[in-house]
Amino acid sequence: MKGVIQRESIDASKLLEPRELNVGSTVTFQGIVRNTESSRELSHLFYDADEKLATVEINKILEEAKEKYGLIDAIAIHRIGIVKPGETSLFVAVNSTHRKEGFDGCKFIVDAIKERLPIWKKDHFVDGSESWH
Amino acid sequence: MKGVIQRESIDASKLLEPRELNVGSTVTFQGIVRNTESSRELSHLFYDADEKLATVEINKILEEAKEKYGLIDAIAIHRIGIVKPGETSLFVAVNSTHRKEGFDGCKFIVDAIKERLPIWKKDHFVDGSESWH
Amino acid sequence: MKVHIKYYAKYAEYAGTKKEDLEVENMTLQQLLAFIRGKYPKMKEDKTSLVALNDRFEKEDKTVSDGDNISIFPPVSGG
Amino acid sequence: MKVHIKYYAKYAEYAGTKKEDLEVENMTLQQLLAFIRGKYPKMKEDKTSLVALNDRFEKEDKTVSDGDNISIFPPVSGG
Repeated sequence: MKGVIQRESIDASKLLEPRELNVGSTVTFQGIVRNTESSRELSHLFYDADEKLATVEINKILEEAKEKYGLIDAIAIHRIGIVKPGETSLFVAVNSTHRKEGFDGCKFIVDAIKERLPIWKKDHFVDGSESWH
Repeated sequence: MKGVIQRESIDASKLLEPRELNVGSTVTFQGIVRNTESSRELSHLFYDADEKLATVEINKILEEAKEKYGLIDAIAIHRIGIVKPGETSLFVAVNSTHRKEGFDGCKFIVDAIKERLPIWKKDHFVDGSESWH
Repeated sequence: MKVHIKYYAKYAEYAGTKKEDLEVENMTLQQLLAFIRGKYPKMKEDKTSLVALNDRFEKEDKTVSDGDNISIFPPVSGG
Repeated sequence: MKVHIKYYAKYAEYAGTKKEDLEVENMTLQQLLAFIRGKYPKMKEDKTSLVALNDRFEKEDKTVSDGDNISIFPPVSGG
């Protein structure tokens, strides 16, 4: 189990291996910055966070998910700072024996991260304007 | 949209890029061969298939999912022949605007593949015995 | 008339061959399937078997024609 | 007594600073939050604000002590 808050870009391809031999299902989610928000062209997002609290909370969420769905393993990484359109801001991967708990567990983690992590998003538009979510 | 039946191993890391700039969610599923089946140690699986029909059907499933969930794009790859424990036998990736349709669409595709694709699985155990599913 | 039959997965083992030609009367896919399941009774361990005509799944009331390619499948188990 | 306040995201803009020290009476987290939301009324555009005490989320009836580090957050919007 590993929950990380980081500034560096996320390389999803590096995060899938290695895995235990009892794993039958890997479900991943990537949240990606789109190039528009409310029909306006986005330059980038800026994520502010309380890094210490967010790190504690993201790991708490993973533990809850593992317990609730009987997962074998789970990773969650949330970027902070500047993230550009096309880049992954949130990556979650869940290893389980069967697929049902994989899908349910992955969804639970993503929903909980969006509800509970002390992270805030600011839109920076191409026209120079900006606004907090 | 691309549905493929192939003998070669699946490199999931190569399949996530590139993506359109309106994609906000990528959900992936990997079905992986476990090292045991019914508590017996597995040497490998053998997948037999009607390749022509399976290729038609897997692409039909992707089209149905795209239509039903409004997906931006989807890929599904099913291996046939010999697949060893730890290897991915099925890979599905779904790009969508939002995560809800991503999770639902990915699950739909995996379920439909398991229900409808003319592919059959034979367990080969370490003790030399074998049995069809 | 003659039809070309292909067997897949465990059905190839039950039939002892991956393909064979059968001489049959005018009949539907359903009747042909019943005939084959009678010929290889181990196939009856499956409640139903799947049948494709010339590389397409067709309705089982479709009649077969001379030279047709017919595939007989167990219930699927991929993924 | 003196407490150290940190503001995050848009609240840092509303307060015009990322941190400040406040002289306060004996009070609960809830009372402190109400005081701060009164000081920077734009925070009231959010129905609630989040508060952490010494890097932990705590019940709002907890009383603050001299030298405490307190963080004030808008509702979260990550992912």
